[in-house]
Amino acid sequence: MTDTVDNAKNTPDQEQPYRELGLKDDEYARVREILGRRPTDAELAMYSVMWSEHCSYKSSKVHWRHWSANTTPEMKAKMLAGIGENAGVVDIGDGWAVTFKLESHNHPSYVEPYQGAATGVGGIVRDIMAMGARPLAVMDPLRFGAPDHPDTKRVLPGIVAGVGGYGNSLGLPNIGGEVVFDASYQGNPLVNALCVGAMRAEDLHLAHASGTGNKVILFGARTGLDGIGGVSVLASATFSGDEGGTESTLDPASGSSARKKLPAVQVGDPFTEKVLIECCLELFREGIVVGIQDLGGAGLSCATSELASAGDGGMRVELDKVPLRATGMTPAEVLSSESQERMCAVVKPSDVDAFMRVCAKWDVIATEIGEVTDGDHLVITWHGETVVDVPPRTVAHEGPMYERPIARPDYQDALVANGPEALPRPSTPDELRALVLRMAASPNLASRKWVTEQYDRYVRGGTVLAQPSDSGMIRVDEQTGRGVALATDCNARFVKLDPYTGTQLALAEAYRNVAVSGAEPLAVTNCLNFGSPEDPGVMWQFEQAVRGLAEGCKELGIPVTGGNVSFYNQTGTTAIHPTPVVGVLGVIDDVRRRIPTGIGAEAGETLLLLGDTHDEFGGSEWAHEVHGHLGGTPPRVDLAREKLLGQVLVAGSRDGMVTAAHDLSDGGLAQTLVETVLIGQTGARVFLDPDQDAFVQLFSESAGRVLVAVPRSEELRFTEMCKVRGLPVRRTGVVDPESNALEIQDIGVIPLTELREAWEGTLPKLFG
Amino acid sequence: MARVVVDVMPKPEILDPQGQAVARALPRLGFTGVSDVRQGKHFELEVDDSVDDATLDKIAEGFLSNPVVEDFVVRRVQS
Amino acid sequence: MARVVVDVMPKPEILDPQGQAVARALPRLGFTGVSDVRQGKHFELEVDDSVDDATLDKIAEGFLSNPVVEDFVVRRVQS
Amino acid sequence: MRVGAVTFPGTLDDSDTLRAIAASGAEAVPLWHGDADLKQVDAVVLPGGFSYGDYLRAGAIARFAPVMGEVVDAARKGLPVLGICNGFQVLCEAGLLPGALLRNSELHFVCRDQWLKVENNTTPWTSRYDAGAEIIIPLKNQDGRFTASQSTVDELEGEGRVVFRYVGGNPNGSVNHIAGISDATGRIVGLMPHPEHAIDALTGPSDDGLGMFLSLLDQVVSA
Ligand SMILES: Nc1ncnc2c1ncn2[C@@H]1O[C@H](COP(=O)(O)OP(=O)(O)O)[C@@H](O)[C@H]1O
Ligand SMILES: [Mg+2]
Repeated sequence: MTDTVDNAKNTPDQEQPYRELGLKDDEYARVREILGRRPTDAELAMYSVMWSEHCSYKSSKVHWRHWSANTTPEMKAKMLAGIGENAGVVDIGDGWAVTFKLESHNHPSYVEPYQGAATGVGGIVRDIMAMGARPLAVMDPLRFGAPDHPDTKRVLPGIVAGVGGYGNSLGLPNIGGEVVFDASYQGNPLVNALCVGAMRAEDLHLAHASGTGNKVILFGARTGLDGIGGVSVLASATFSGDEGGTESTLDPASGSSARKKLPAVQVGDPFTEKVLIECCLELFREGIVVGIQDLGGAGLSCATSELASAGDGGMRVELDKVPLRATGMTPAEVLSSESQERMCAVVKPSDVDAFMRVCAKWDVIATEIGEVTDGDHLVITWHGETVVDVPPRTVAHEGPMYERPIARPDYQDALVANGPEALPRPSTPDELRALVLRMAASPNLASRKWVTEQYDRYVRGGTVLAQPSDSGMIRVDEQTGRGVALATDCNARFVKLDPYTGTQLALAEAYRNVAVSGAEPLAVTNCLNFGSPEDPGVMWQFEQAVRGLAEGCKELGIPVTGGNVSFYNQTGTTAIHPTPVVGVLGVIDDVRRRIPTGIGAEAGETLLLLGDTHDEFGGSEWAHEVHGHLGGTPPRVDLAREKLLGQVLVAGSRDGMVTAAHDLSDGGLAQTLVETVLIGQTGARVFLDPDQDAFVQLFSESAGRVLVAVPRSEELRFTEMCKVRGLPVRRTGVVDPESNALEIQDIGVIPLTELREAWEGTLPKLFG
Repeated sequence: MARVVVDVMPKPEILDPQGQAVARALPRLGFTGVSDVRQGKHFELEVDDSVDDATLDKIAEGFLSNPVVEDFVVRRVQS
Repeated sequence: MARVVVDVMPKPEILDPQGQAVARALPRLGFTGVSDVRQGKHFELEVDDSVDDATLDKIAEGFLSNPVVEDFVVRRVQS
Repeated sequence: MRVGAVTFPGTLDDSDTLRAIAASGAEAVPLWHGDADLKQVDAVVLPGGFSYGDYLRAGAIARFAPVMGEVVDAARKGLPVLGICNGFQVLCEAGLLPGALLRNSELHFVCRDQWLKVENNTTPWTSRYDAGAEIIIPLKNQDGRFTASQSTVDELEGEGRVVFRYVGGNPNGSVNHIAGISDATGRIVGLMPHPEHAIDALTGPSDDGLGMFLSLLDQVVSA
């Protein structure tokens, strides 16, 4: 029997399985207080899923004050939409608005790597569509356990195939990402996905359902039982890697044990999403969409309550009209289903026919399921009986908020005290030469080609830079050549050693990666992957990270436009390294002026090293790879220096003074040189500074450094510009195509073939 | 030697976009009367007589299928 | 209503890298005694009783399989 | 001259193909899978992508689209047709080209800049290339392994109908490194790599792909 509102009124004392659904005693009491009665099964399903950590941000929200406190009016001015929308939107000029966002799909990807990663991509793409934008490209920052661990061999190929399988079928180029290995992600890989889209600024469609009498239309795939309870897995406090596959919802409504065995996985159908994209874009062009919302985590519970509360507040939905794929689904199941490839739109009655025609053209199922009302309640009926009657804001926005206890972990002092100073260092030329090769072949620094070859980077014809460049760059306007560049970064070891500085280093690196392409950094998104918020040590890391990022952005003058939080990334009680992935978006007014990462075949060009090198090895790739060591303090961060570097590079690109640029990060100068010569397929001769230790020069990971190639004719002008602006610059080598080798003076010559074998051999050997 | 067949199918409650694509195409090709299609994988293994049913089940469950989203059936067809 | 099964397999002379990948992986997972694996597709159709065998053959041959590289078998499993 | 590019549900490279056609100087005409109408074009391109998700077999469902009836009729009467990637698969499924394209031997999607040798420069799609020219254009697919019976392969080789061949390694296990073939008249050509992604070195590895669209112009002028 269906649990109706009348029934709930008549049976106030009926026991409800709210704890199994993840609600705490006081949260359940609060729901009863809001409603003035017990919730129906369907209402309970809605509140529990919408008040989950994943949907309500209940542990993280209190820290958002750092964003607002650090966003100046100047930074705000560039934002057309910010935190709180489906995705942030920035004005990039020429009448173009660009929207971008990062999101996590970590736990589902552990349970079912292919589908978890695939639906992660699908979800973030729909977020971008919900802004009214055409999706342009995707990126995929990934993190895995130890490279040789059997579980990594299980999850990595599936995740990569899933990202590719979905994104490639959608026709969205993959323009970058990350692949990082660290034992801390064993049993808890991180799958973050970014999508960027563009629209004319005047076409910005925000999700809202205003206008009494307007129709609510659900379109896209049918609703089925798959993924029910997916949201509780996403953010479940009790997630256990070992039994993740059988985790499922305890559905209050069905009470049937058969339902309890449903896998909490969603299966993606990229073909349906592809036609859904084209259908949405045609609907936007026709101007017949008042409001639009994607269906992601929490499915219709989320879409209806968010649409209604963002509008005037009233909405009536006939839930039995939802096209179903399974038989015998209950209202609670229909509301919490996470079936993929669905969208919900609000449409004027006079436009409904036109809306349906567009959907029919694309063979997209579309169904009118309700309308906007002038009340302030969301009322949902099931075959004529009312099963939900709630103030929508209390579902969507007025969930619980916690000020979780914060404490610097006890181990932190010991971690910081255990610096890398005592680790044995190589000193002879032979040792250093061998180390260059060993580091180039190390799993974290080796070529990502085995992964990125599985991704289409060409589709849509607008990709100007993609892997293995420092940033991905997409042309937005074919006439003017205006485009955007994007990079995502995070060295979680740095964050572990010092969450505040480490997060600023992630920001600095992403900023630098965008700047070296010649684009001007403009805005920031993030995906904050952490352990359990109920662990005060984790919350300390979290708070430090948010504050570090917010204050760093203020110093750089670029706003945080949105992001995502993923908590409970841990195996047992062991949390992952705190991993706040930072994405930076930059704008370039003509993509023809992009700066490539690899050096060209122009003999005699000069290699210049910009920035200062210090003896900084805490959290470095060398300490990790060679000594399995993590301790000390991360490199210093100097955001004023990063900004200066950015200005110099943008100026260098404008004036055509720079022919290649590659930043220094993981693995230091040695790795930057390796990549510069291999990507450019051109040899170089390098001379180190005789006054500084060769090992430090080659492998330190000091921030704020970039290697650039300049034509000899521009060398003086460029060097002068750096000097005038106070940026240290050192002549450090020449391009030498004849040699077909990387020669580091006083250390040795490494033929490009030998170097390439080392760099490109590793991932195929591990996963091929 | 025995020929063993393993059929792997998406679980009934799991979305099967492949089967749906076929089902939707059939009427357009003029074939009516097919109300549902599901698409899975079909494996044919040549197996030593020493391999027992428990081992075959393990192969099918742990390797040929993905128990999170798929069911399987093992059949010996000849020996 | 009848349940009809169609199995589609790569022709014997056609290279089947998917089957081979499975065959090569099995010994590494500790399963010995499987000498050959071929992988194909398995379709399950819910079919109206009005649909005759000739029509089913047409669906299988003209649509579910590609006769250039694949063979097929149609079976009615229940009615 | 008017050159059409067909959009099937799930086609991805239609806009790139239209851009490439326009870049060659021809008029680019979008064609819709559901319309049995070729809009008086002088040639047709079937672009790449995943029509109907490629869920059954690459190209298997698209070949039954209403527009394909027109394409098949017109092609039999001599209309030049180029199938790129998924379009090549559709042409094979439709029987306009022999053979089939199967899962890559490495079993996963491959996207790379691929060197090709132009083996036949007498087709309407290749006349701008020198015989034996080597060009680099993107390859990106999951099902690109060209397969055909030995007699078919012998026939293709013997009649000069292997139009493009992979050089510098076989990316997908294709028989005889075959990347593209033609029908007996040479007017219908299919290839796996994507010339439409190589029309400008800014967004592709080269502009070597433009030659295929430019070749067509010569064809009609001389016809
Ligand atoms: N999962 C991935 N998907 C797409 N591109 C990737 C992925 N992982 C790495 N890449 C690309 O490989 C290149 C090298 O990555 P990385 O070393 O992390 O760059 P950086 O050090 O400049 O941040 C970059 O172009 C990056 O975008
Ligand atoms: Mg970089």
